[in-house]
Amino acid sequence: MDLNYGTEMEDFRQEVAQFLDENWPLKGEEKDWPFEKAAAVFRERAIERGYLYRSIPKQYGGSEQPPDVLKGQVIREEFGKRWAPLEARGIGTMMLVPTLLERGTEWQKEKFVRPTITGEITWCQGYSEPGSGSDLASLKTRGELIDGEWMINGQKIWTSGAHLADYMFCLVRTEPDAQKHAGISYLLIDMKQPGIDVRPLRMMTGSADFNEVFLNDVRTPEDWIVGKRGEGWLVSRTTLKYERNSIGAAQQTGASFAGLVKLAKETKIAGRPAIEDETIRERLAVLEGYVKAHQYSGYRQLTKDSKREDAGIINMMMKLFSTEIGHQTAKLSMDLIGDEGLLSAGGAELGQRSSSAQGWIGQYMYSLGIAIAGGTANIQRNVIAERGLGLPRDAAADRSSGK
Amino acid sequence: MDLNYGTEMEDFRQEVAQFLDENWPLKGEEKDWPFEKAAAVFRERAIERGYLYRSIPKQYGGSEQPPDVLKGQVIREEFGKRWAPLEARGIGTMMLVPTLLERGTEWQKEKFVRPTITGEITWCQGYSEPGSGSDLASLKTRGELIDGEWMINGQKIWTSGAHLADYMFCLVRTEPDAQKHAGISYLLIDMKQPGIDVRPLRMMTGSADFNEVFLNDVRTPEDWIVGKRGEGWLVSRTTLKYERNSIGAAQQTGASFAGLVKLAKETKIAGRPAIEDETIRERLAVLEGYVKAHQYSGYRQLTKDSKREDAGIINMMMKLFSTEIGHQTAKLSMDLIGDEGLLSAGGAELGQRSSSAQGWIGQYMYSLGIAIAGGTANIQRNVIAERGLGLPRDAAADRSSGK
Amino acid sequence: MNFDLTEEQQMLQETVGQLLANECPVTRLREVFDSDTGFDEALWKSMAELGILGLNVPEDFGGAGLETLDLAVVAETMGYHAAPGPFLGHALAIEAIVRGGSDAQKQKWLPALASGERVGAVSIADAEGGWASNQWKIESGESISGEQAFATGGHQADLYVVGLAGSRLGVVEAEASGVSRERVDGADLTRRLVALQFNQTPCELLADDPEVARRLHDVGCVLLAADAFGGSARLLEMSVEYAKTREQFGVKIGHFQALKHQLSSMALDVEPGRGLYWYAAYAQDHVKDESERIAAVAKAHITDRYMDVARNAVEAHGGIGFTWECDVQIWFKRAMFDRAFLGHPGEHRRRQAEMAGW
Amino acid sequence: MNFDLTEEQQMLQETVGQLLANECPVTRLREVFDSDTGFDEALWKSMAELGILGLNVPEDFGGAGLETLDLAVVAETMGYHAAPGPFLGHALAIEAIVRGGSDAQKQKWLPALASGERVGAVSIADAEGGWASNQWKIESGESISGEQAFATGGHQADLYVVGLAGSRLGVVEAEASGVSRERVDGADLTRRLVALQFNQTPCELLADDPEVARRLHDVGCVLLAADAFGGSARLLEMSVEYAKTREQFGVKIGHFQALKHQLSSMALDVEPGRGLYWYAAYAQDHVKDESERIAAVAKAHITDRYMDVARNAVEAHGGIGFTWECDVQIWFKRAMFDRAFLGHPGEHRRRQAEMAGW
Repeated sequence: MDLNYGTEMEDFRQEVAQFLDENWPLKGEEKDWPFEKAAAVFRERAIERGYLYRSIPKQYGGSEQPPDVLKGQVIREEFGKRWAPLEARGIGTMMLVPTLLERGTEWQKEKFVRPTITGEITWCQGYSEPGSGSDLASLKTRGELIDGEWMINGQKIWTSGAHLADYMFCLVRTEPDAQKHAGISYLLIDMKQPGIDVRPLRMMTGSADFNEVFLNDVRTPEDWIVGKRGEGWLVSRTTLKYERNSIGAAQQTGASFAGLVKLAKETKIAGRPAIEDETIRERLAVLEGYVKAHQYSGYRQLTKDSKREDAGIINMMMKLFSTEIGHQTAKLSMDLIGDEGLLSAGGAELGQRSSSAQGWIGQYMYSLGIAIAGGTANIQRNVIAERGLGLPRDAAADRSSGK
Repeated sequence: MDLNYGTEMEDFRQEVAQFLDENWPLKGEEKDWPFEKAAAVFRERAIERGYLYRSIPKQYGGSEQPPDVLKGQVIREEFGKRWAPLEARGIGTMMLVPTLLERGTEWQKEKFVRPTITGEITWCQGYSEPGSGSDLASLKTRGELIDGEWMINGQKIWTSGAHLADYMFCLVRTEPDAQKHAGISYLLIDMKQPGIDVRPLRMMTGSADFNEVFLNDVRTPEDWIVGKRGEGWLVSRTTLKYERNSIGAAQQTGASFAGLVKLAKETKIAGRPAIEDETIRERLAVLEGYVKAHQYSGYRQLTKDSKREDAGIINMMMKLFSTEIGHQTAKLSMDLIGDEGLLSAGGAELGQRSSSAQGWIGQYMYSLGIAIAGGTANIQRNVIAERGLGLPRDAAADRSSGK
Repeated sequence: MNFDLTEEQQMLQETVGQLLANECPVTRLREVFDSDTGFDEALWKSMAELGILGLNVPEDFGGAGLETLDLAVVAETMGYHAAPGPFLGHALAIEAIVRGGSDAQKQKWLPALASGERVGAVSIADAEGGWASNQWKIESGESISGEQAFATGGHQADLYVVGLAGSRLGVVEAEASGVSRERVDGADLTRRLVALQFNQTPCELLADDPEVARRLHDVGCVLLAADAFGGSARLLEMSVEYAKTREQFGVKIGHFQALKHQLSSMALDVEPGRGLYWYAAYAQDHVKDESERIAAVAKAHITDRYMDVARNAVEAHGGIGFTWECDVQIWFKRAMFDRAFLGHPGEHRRRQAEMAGW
Repeated sequence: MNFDLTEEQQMLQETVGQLLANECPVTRLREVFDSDTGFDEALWKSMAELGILGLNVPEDFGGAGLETLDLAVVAETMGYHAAPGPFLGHALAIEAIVRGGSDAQKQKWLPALASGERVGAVSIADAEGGWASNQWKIESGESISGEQAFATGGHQADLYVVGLAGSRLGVVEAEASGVSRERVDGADLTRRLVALQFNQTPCELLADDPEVARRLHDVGCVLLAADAFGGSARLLEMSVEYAKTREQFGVKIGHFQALKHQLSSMALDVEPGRGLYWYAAYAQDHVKDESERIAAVAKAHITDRYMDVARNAVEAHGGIGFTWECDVQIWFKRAMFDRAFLGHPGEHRRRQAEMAGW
């Protein structure tokens, strides 16, 4: 175990710092460019230097560096200090790109990876349907191959960013006669075409973070398929793994906990700062135990990943663990805001934090929403039990997978 | 709703008090009788007056009074004040007697009910077997009818009081060819015979509250069967209902909570009485919410019972609810005793309370044991979901019941 | 001893339930929920006709002269149906006037409140925080000035029972000079709140007796507990119903044991609260020694359980439970209201501990 | 950054695990558990031969000169196997002498401790309660008198590191005059405790530096956390194994989703503790600023989880889990020990809050 940055790393840090001094914010006539444009240019330069998209091959726009968790950390720290643009965090970068790199054809990688990671094009995900939440195998949206084009009809739900996205990667039933899982393909679709109807889906917080997408005779070329026909289920599972890791990031729980401590210092209980209340202190301390355990589990996971070793069962539990910490954080925040718990959730978009009471109310509600996105808690518990602990598979799940 | 005792009840209370003044403790030459003998005589007199065994017909030794929850309460209060013997609380009175009254033959009632309720004879219960805890239908102890006698071979477990009992009521597989549930009969067995081997089963607390009973060519007359051959499963379910109610009694949780408050007053945290610690106060208050809810649910249940109406789903949850309160009580007690949590469980027999740290440690361990006796928590949750909420039955349970 | 509702109480509950089922089914409820005022005038009139609005008004003043338990069983039903409108504050305003009003004051206000012609409300949340009567800061007098945070009744209230310094209560007409009210951006759109400002506003003081304020507070706690019980029972029903109809992996999700046990836990959070709120309500009129403390216990315990049940109901409904379109959100926000209004559970548990002499 | 055990540490863990699996399988463990002394001399000797008993003794004095993390990974393995004997107190006594002993003192005691020839122990629980060094009451000096409650090592200990007033530590030989020890009726029979009485007992004081006492306490917290992690991992394994073999209703109980989810929850209580105890151990030697606080966090959090896991393991085993014959009880009682020794979680959480400046 070694948590120190050695001198080599300090040299690297200097190098990154110097690059940033020279390149962000942009200088000269580029100085007044709008943020999006500036960020795109800056990212190109950072990629050239090997600072961003380090795991993506050069030919597709990445910087193709050997894995180095420590360098990654130094980059994030230095970029963070100066508010310099990091990698685009959209669902395209986080979920589609890894999938394409692993499963896509050559032309697909060349066409889609670079503009996705530069943020030039954006994606939305079309997995869930109203009738199939956790049970993707039962999805009903159909695709037929007609005259060298896929013709797609059906409905998707929980599609965040669908109203802005250029493309959708989605699961479609293309082999109606095959067994449930075996009949699904993974298709890419251009969202800017007739037949696509995006309707916002309003959440209990009042904001519309997701959409329903209706697909009516939507077309996409025959070769916009990732993997073979009927392999979509497998292809999508590569991606789900990435989603789990990204949502479960230990950093978020740490930041959220720090916010909670701040809230406890700012609010009062029975006339005294809440942070002085023994009950609150104890609850914070209990919660911090989980937060720390989460944080160091994240360290372990990163180290294992960087060594290309398997961290084991912890990989299956990080998301559920952070969901539960999120529940507890949200619950405690509601006790801290007291009377203001009467208010509505104000201005809390997903991922955005606010120290105001209404922001916490939003978080409180979102702590439920997050438990649901990307596989419910119960499914994750099944996975831990069956794949992690080796308990026998679920009878019902067996049935659906045709065993 | 009326929680007052009216004047009629106050008159009744006077009457009971006067009876007790005259009859307990015994007077004259009876004064020096040993407790057991004195209690037996006293109980007879109390039965004559209609104060004990009020729901049992006179012909079997009860006092056959119309149900009156209020009178029952007054009797318990007045007897309690003077430490006068109440109804014998053995498993015979609580489980066998109701079963016999509902399902027994005339001679069985006449032979067994009276001596059981006077405490002249004692019983143990032979349901569980090592291979079948919650799943009684899978039991293996066999009974064969040979020359007008049942010949019984097998093993029972969790048999409390087996080393003292005169008789056992037990479930035995008598119809080996029948479906699982249908092959079981409910037999009564004389424990004082060769072939019965009682071995104490030591608990994690160190004390032996239960036994294993080995049955080797044990005999019982043909007509010592309650209900018909193969009906034993049904017969035993009458009894299980009684067990649930008796274990779940709200009084116990109330008494236990009071003990906990006392403990919190007597122990110190960081140099101050624990009861002054805000964290402890909050935890006690939370727990008291459950205890009060339990208490008033008990009132409701008793009222419904006395009106012979069905209290509904609450009947299925009282035991689980009290188990969970017991867990919380035990857990809090462990935080109150602090360093003494290093000690062993001392002298805590089932149901016996002690205010010493070691007594609480015993309670802590027993709070686990109680969750298990008479149907595990998970089985109870199934019952609430399926019978209480009307959710579909369990696939596995269906299988075992032959559906 | 008879620990059960009377036949009259059971009938009362059924009648109110029938009214709400007929006149405010969920389709209608959603309209009111999304409306500007959160008020359904027709429903209010029907309640008035049924006599619900004057349940706790003495018969001499046009009401039914019933007790807190009667009020509470109605509140349970309101909670079950998430009935929109100013019922809670109305009932509490009446309670205060009945206990603290002079004969003239009673005559002036109670008949119009009992008939539902005028809507009563309470304003007892100090602007700087605090629901307890010793935290009220507006100086009492025939003319008052100051701010309060969470008054009930939205923009429908005609008169307010206002908490004043010294644990005093006064009645202020909504139309009186110097009253201004501002909408509060509340979560629960079935029970709208406003913030009030008084500027030399005429005020009629009620009796100088702290017991009146205490009673108002305790009955409020009981009614919130009753509402919470009813609401949580409804959420449980909705979740069970969903589990019986929704399919995943080719079977009804109610077949999954994990969900069954979650629903059992919800039931365990709901059902035992019934006796607790009954007793807390009963104690207000019959067990003086315990009334204040048991009201605190019931409010803390049952509203906490409601919130837990609401969270679990969202989870039991899967993703859809988190949407505005799913009815769960309406009750979820009522749970937030019941839990926070009159102070959150932690505060009541502190009082609970103090009153026990711990 | 490399947040993982080194190959040497992994090998150390495997070697110790192998030793315990061979020389103290559960059959043997039960004998020791039920024995009068709770001490297995052969096992102690084997540990000594392996060099485990002097892991934290500097090489100059016959030990391996390793760090707290090395000690902790061994403690994890001991916890996993519920290894009986005085290892914990022995390691802590060494830690104190290494940090606070003069050269002469080190020379006098460390080689014999490192070789296992003598058994070290700690006595730092004040008879009136309190593990923190500012709660120690026995007046320090070359001769000491007074009582202490929970000294480690049972009747095997040869010398005690004793906590004295003023956060001072001293070394007392078990054979010295005026020492009397009385068996404590402890729950955990794998680690026996005694109560000590000193009556003008000769005592060699260690350095007058409160950091020595702090270090002893913090390393103790870390080792208890590591033991708790290992023990809870074992209980999880036992419960999973039981679920895979036990049948009810005609199927292996591991098929029941409710039990699966309970076992998942246990796993969630266990696994994330690994990184936490690693970091807490690592911090003792490398992150001075955080070492005290993170030791408190790890001790409070992981021993609490251990106790939860132990309770759930009993439940997962059904009725049999509650018997003496079932192995679960051995770990259950170790969980009680780990949680209570050096102060229960509430105390450490109070320190955790204070040190954070909350």
